[in-house]
Amino acid sequence: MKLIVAIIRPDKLNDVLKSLYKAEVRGVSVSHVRGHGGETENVETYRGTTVKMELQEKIRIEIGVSDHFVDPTVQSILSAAKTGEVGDGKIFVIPVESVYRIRTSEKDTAAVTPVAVKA
Amino acid sequence: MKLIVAIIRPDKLNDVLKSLYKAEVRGVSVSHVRGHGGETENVETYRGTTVKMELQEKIRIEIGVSDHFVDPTVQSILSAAKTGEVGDGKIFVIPVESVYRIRTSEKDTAAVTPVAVKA
Amino acid sequence: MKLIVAIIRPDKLNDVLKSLYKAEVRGVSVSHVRGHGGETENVETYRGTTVKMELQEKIRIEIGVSDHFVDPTVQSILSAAKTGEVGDGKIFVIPVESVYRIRTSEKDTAAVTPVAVKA
Amino acid sequence: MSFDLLSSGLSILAQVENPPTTAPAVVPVVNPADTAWMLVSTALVLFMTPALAFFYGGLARSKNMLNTMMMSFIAMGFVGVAWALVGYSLAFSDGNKFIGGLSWAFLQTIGTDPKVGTTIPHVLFMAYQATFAIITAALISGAIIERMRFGAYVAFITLWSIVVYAPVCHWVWGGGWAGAAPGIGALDFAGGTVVHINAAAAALVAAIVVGKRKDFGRQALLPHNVPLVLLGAGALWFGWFGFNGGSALASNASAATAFTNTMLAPCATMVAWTLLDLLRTGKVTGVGCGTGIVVGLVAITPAAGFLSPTSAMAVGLIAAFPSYFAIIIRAKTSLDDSLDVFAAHGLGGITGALLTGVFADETWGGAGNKGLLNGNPGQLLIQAEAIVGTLVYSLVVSFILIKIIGFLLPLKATDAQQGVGLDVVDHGEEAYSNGEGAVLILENESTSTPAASPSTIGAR
Amino acid sequence: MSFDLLSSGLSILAQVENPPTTAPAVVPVVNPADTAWMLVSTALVLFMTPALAFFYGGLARSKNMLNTMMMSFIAMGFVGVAWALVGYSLAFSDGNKFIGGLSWAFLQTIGTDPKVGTTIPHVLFMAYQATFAIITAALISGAIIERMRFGAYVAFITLWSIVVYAPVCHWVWGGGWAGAAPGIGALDFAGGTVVHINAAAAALVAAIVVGKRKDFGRQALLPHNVPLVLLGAGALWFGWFGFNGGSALASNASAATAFTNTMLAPCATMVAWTLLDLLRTGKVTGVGCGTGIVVGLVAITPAAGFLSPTSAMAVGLIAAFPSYFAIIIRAKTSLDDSLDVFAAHGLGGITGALLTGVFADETWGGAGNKGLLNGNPGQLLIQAEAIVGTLVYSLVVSFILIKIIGFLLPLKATDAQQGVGLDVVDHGEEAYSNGEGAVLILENESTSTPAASPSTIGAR
Amino acid sequence: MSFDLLSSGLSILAQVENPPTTAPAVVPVVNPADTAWMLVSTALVLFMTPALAFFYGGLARSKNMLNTMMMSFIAMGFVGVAWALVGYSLAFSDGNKFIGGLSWAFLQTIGTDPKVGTTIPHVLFMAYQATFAIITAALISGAIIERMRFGAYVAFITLWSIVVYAPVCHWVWGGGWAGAAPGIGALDFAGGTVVHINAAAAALVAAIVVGKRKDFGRQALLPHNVPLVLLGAGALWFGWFGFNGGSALASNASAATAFTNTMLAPCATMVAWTLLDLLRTGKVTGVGCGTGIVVGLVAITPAAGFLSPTSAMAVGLIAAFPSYFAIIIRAKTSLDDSLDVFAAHGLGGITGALLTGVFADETWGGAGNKGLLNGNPGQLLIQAEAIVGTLVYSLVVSFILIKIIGFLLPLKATDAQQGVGLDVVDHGEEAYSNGEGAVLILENESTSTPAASPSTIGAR
Ligand SMILES: Nc1ncnc2c1ncn2[C@@H]1O[C@H](COP(=O)(O)OP(=O)(O)O)[C@@H](O)[C@H]1O
Ligand SMILES: Nc1ncnc2c1ncn2[C@@H]1O[C@H](COP(=O)(O)OP(=O)(O)O)[C@@H](O)[C@H]1O
Ligand SMILES: Nc1ncnc2c1ncn2[C@@H]1O[C@H](COP(=O)(O)OP(=O)(O)O)[C@@H](O)[C@H]1O
Repeated sequence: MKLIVAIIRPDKLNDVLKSLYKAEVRGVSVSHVRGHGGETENVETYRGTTVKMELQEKIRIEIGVSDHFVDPTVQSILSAAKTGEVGDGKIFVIPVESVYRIRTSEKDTAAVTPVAVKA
Repeated sequence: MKLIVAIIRPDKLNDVLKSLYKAEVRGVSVSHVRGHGGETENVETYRGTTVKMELQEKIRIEIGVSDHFVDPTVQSILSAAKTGEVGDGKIFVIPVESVYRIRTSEKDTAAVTPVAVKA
Repeated sequence: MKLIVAIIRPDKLNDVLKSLYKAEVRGVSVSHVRGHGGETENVETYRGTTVKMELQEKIRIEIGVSDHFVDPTVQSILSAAKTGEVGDGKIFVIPVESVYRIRTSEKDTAAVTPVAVKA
Repeated sequence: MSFDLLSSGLSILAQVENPPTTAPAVVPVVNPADTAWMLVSTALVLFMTPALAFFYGGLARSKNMLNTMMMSFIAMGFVGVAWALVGYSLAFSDGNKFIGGLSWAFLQTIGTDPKVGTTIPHVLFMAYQATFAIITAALISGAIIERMRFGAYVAFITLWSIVVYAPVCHWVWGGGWAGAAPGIGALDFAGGTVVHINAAAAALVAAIVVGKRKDFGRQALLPHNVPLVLLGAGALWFGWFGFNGGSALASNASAATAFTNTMLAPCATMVAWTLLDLLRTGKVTGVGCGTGIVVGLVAITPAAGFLSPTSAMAVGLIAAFPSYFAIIIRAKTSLDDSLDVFAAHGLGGITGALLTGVFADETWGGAGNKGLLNGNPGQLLIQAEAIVGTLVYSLVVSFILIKIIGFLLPLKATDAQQGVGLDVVDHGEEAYSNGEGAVLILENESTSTPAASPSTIGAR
Repeated sequence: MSFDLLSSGLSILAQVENPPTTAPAVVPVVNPADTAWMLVSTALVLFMTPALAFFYGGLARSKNMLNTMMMSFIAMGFVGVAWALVGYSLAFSDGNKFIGGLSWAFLQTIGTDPKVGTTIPHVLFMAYQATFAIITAALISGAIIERMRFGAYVAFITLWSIVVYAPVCHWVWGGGWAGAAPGIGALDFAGGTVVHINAAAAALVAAIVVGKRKDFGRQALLPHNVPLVLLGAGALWFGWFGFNGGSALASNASAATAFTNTMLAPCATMVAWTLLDLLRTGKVTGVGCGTGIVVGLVAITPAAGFLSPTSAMAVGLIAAFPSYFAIIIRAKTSLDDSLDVFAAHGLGGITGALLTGVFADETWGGAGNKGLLNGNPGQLLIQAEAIVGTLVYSLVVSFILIKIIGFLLPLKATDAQQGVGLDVVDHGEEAYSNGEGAVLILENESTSTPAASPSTIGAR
Repeated sequence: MSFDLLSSGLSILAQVENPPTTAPAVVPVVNPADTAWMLVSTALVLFMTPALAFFYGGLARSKNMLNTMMMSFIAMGFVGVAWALVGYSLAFSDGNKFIGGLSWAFLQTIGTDPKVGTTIPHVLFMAYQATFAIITAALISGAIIERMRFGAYVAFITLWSIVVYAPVCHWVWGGGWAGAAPGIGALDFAGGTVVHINAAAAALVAAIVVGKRKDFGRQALLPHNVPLVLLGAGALWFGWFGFNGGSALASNASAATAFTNTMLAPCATMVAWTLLDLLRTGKVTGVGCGTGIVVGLVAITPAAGFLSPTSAMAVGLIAAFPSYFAIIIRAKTSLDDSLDVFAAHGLGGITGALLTGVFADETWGGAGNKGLLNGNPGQLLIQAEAIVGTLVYSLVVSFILIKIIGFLLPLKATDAQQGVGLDVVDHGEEAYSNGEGAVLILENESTSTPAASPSTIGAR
């Protein structure tokens, strides 16, 4: 089991979600972050004060996957999130000891396999 | 040392906090995420545009615990956050190499033990 | 490769960023969390309802670093984020299996080394 | 306007309405200055409904923000149209002592000649009254936000404006029993009874029949945006100058009195509320400040043109107490009158209506309009009768109405729907969105995700 | 105001403007009541521009919020000044049938005596007209938000207000061909043609020439703050009472009629829109409610003082349909008229202008002003001519103007700039900020981060 | 209103106030049209205080949003009541050249007959003046937000309105030394000196005595919500039409002039400010646009009824410069006048007051009111005297007052309290909350968390 954490551009979120969907990755959690890397900074001016915004809007995606899914997931993020300009972001792959599905208390691999929905 | 990351329903946050409190877990950090799993999607309409909201509001809880606390913590989340409907969320248990308490620079187990407060 | 996750006071963010910059740490991602630890709670009153705010505003910083950078990074956070009052926060050091730079698909150490920017 | 038009200073024109001494010589003519003020007043009162949307919306949780706001806005559509079609006629055309007729239905025969007893075009008087009907209906929503289904709500307030508001309005201002006899009727300058007590009674009934929110009493339900609450309170105050000042139906001394009192009474309420807050919790709250303003405005409404500015400050000051403590006590009961419509508008209106019977002063309010302190203790009883009459009628008929609607339409959102929030459930929208994870659905596209069908949670 | 001043009820004074029967005896004098109403109306119409900023801004994405709002606000500066310097003279001073002269440029000779044909000070009339020029220019912005560069936009609307708005205004209200002959001219009470159709045509041209947003049609572009959209709609309605009610230029029966119709028409539109929403998607949307209000207001604008309140409700009801469906269809095309300026203001204005020719009624609108239903089918044709004339002129001249500006200034933000958002790119600010990661730059400090130079993305 | 009532065009009625030629025959009577306009103006000016709450609140950080807004709102309560009880009497009743008496304290003898020298009911005049006292006091808050304790602030502005505002108001408008002699007094149409310079001086003192914020100069303190700043600026402009237009105290040519100038001057300021922004930073900022509007409004305030619209545009244009550069320079000093009250209202007011002495024109402002450009260079000196007098008095007395309050109440929040934010510390609320982690406290419940006692941070 691994947890994949990706920092991407906000613009690219929908592309990444689509790409993940194609790679049959179903469970993701998404949040806002502001990041600093090698990007240039915006200069903003508020009345007399000039400021340099060191942090840029980014999106953080967190995906728990079983081991054989790591590579397809990483690849699909890499391909969908890339623009080639500085600021595209990073992906971290983190080891996970165990995963639980809260609804059923299932553990580990069973917990990350998607279930059919009865709408 | 482990880091427990749980994705739960926003409705359930207060119940989970209460349950964690009973389990004597004191330190938690909470943030907003939007998640996609097996849930059905909301359809929204803005003027001529119909959209499917693939992401649902969720809450992410992060708890650093010493090893023997892992199980009680997971159990108390599982019990408090469960509704039995699709969308209840996941818990990830992640290994941690070291923990520091910023206030005292204490390390590891000492860092996650709560301290009495002098109000 | 490690992922350093720090929870700090919002007031201290700019100091920490400056300190990280001095330690030559370039890549960071920052987000909002609300935390509960040993701090006292605020009591708030809305019309007839009195509530205790158990969660305080905090900032979560996430930094992917190569192994020899772990210590300087932790130290620079510890020094910049400390006030000595309850509520200063925690630092977690988490093992990372691999890191990718999305822009170039570079992997691991190459991925966390900053690149020069051509403005 | 007053129960007794003679008193509002329009002595010459009011004679037209005064049966014994019909004045044959007075040719009714539109007065431009009065018209200018009433045009403005009408705009101001209409603006109170968006203002209420903010006041209420800011107090709701963000997932119910739009729903709460729409409950006010939709009143402008449905109640506005219902008023033009039948409500106005039922309230103001000739009829019996309890209800008007249908001779003015669909605005027949209503033109630009002055409405009898006024110096402004009849259409403008009708429009001015429409804004009252709209805001009164919208007030009710505060009691049932975050769980009443939108369809049932719209049906309820639209019908309510016809079967409850129009008759009560007729009793008092349209020639009915409560305001018929000049000098001996109840005093209600701008609608303490017709508007506030009436709406509050309906709100109480609705809160009880619909029932409480799933989280009520279990979780802290905090206002999601207090600045919008203050925006709403400020804009309500602004609009209320049209509500009370315009009720003189002319640009005259009575309007100036009502206006000044509408300014000073809430000032005094705010001071009292603030000090109560400070004594009780050590802090002066913003929500309390906004609430205090509204309570002061409600309390001065029936009294506005009948008393001196100093008395108005006394009314504002006194009115803080019942509402302040009622709000605290209510929160500890199981009555989920979510935004305290009864405590603010009901108790505020009752306090104001009674104090009108205490402080009314002929010097300010015109001949015959005097209260306890000016040697007319009987007025207090008359005021109480009007209050009780309105309360009873509104409670009973509102109850019957909402029960009937409950048979036809779902009244209350399920717990799951409340969990999602009524913005998505009833409106298919989010108040605040950044478009993340929103996927465009093109017409002839097969859905591309595991969810085979659109959400059933949000379905009607 | 109307194409035909005689009709607006100012019979005595209007004679001054009527060439054949010049009334020698009438000494023009300022009427205080009319002045009071026009002072208020002018303030109300100016307030519509900030209101529009909210309506439009709430519909944008948060990274373009300030830019969208500034597009409205800046019109108050640049168009306001341009109007005072030359626009007003070109529109209202004596000239030929197509454009006025420069005798009133720089406000020469304009004083506090009544403007000929009115009872209000000339300066006030000029100020009232200025607010129309400002809001008309600002309306255009809805079509090109989130990608048009600010500099080009400001140049465009400022020049547009002189070369398109002023002449069209002259045709209709300033003595030009479209409104010259009383009784046989087109009816446009408050600017359905001059303001709404005119602005919508320019908006269409701008949307096409500037081109669509990079994400248009690929991503869901959701409103970031619907409560602000409703705030804007409510405030626009409030201001519109000055727009339509004030167009009577006096505090009289015509103003009362226009006012009442301005209240009832959007009520009916809201009901119709709501029911359409309900039938189509099962939900009543907040954005739809706000849009419906605006469409109803647009549609009643040309008609406001010419028909009965019942007809006004009919106009409001009917006007919902074309705009409602046009918005749905437009979203499926590749035309990125981002906030549907053409569907709302263009179609709403056309519907209203045509229906004015159907419902106009002498009883309400004054002698000679009657439409199809009152036995004057020819009026419909006259209305159509005015619509087509305005459309053609505005389309052609707006096109030439924006093309010229496109040679001199960048019209459109690059994809990268659109990605960052125009708030940062064009204004160097964020609408909502918490200051995190913002580092003060002191004057003589060497930059302390790897980025050697300030962002080039945001550079002009 | 003007220093010299004769000049404002009320020639007949003003004679009543003119000692040498008392006009025995004029029976004072309420004029309905003037009353209508003054009712509206009073509502508009009261609305400026909520508007200011948004303007200031949007510029603050979110953790101090409510506190900043409450500093404006609370003025409506405390200053409003203080004004009715004693302030009005001290300002306007007969007294000596420096202060009025107490004969009108508690509003004794103030009724609905016209105030001498006007045609509006005396109560309405009092209410109109109350709105000036309120907004003037609220303006001060901009200098000390985010650190002054709320209790001390309320005490300060309430007492300040009595010991500073009321006397200065008396000097100028109440029969005191500065406005006593017609034709030779200083010209201040709507309060450039009394309101803006006066408040700015107090703000400067408060900023210095209270001291700077803990983060000032170390961190970037960014506006948390610029759209609300623009909302505030738009609403202030709207309200300012009542402030300046209403200062004619009648619906006449003078009101129309003041109104038109209040529209055109900020247009010009906005253009100038925008171009300055563009030249300096390459971008046109939203905060700058809002600030420019306010500066233009401040500058035209003393001049509004005394000069031509073209001159008004010149005043607006010129006034941009001192304020623009003062704001930039101030930010580099250690003076934490947080929202630049002195740069905007002080310098704007001084520029406007001086330029009134340059541009005043008898054609527009009435006989005797002329400035440098119309051959009366001496007026400039008179203007300067009034400015200096007000500045000195306000600086000195404000200083003494705040020092006294500093002995009795904590003036400044501690660094820890500033870190938490004054919303929680002083009001026990958050402006924006989603209720997460909020636990209901029921009355007789023992606290269930490690924190044994309620927060001491927030304690008084
Ligand atoms: N070492 C890191 N740890 C955490 N987040 C990082 C790290 N490096 C980059 N990021 C995130 O990725 C974003 C883009 O990084 P940047 O270094 O500018 O891009 P690139 O990888 O193209 O050089 C940053 O804004 C930040 O949010
Ligand atoms: N593999 C995953 N990685 C990260 N987050 C996930 C993952 N699976 C689910 N989640 C989170 O949990 C939420 C609920 O998941 P879902 O699969 O719908 O529920 P269930 O576990 O009941 O089937 C999602 O909205 C998402 O936020
Ligand atoms: N075990 C933990 N897991 C996750 N977050 C924690 C943990 N302990 C503390 N935190 C975070 O750190 C913040 C400060 O912690 P607290 O225990 O009050 O401070 P201290 O370390 O000074 O005793 C909390 O508000 C919370 O956000």
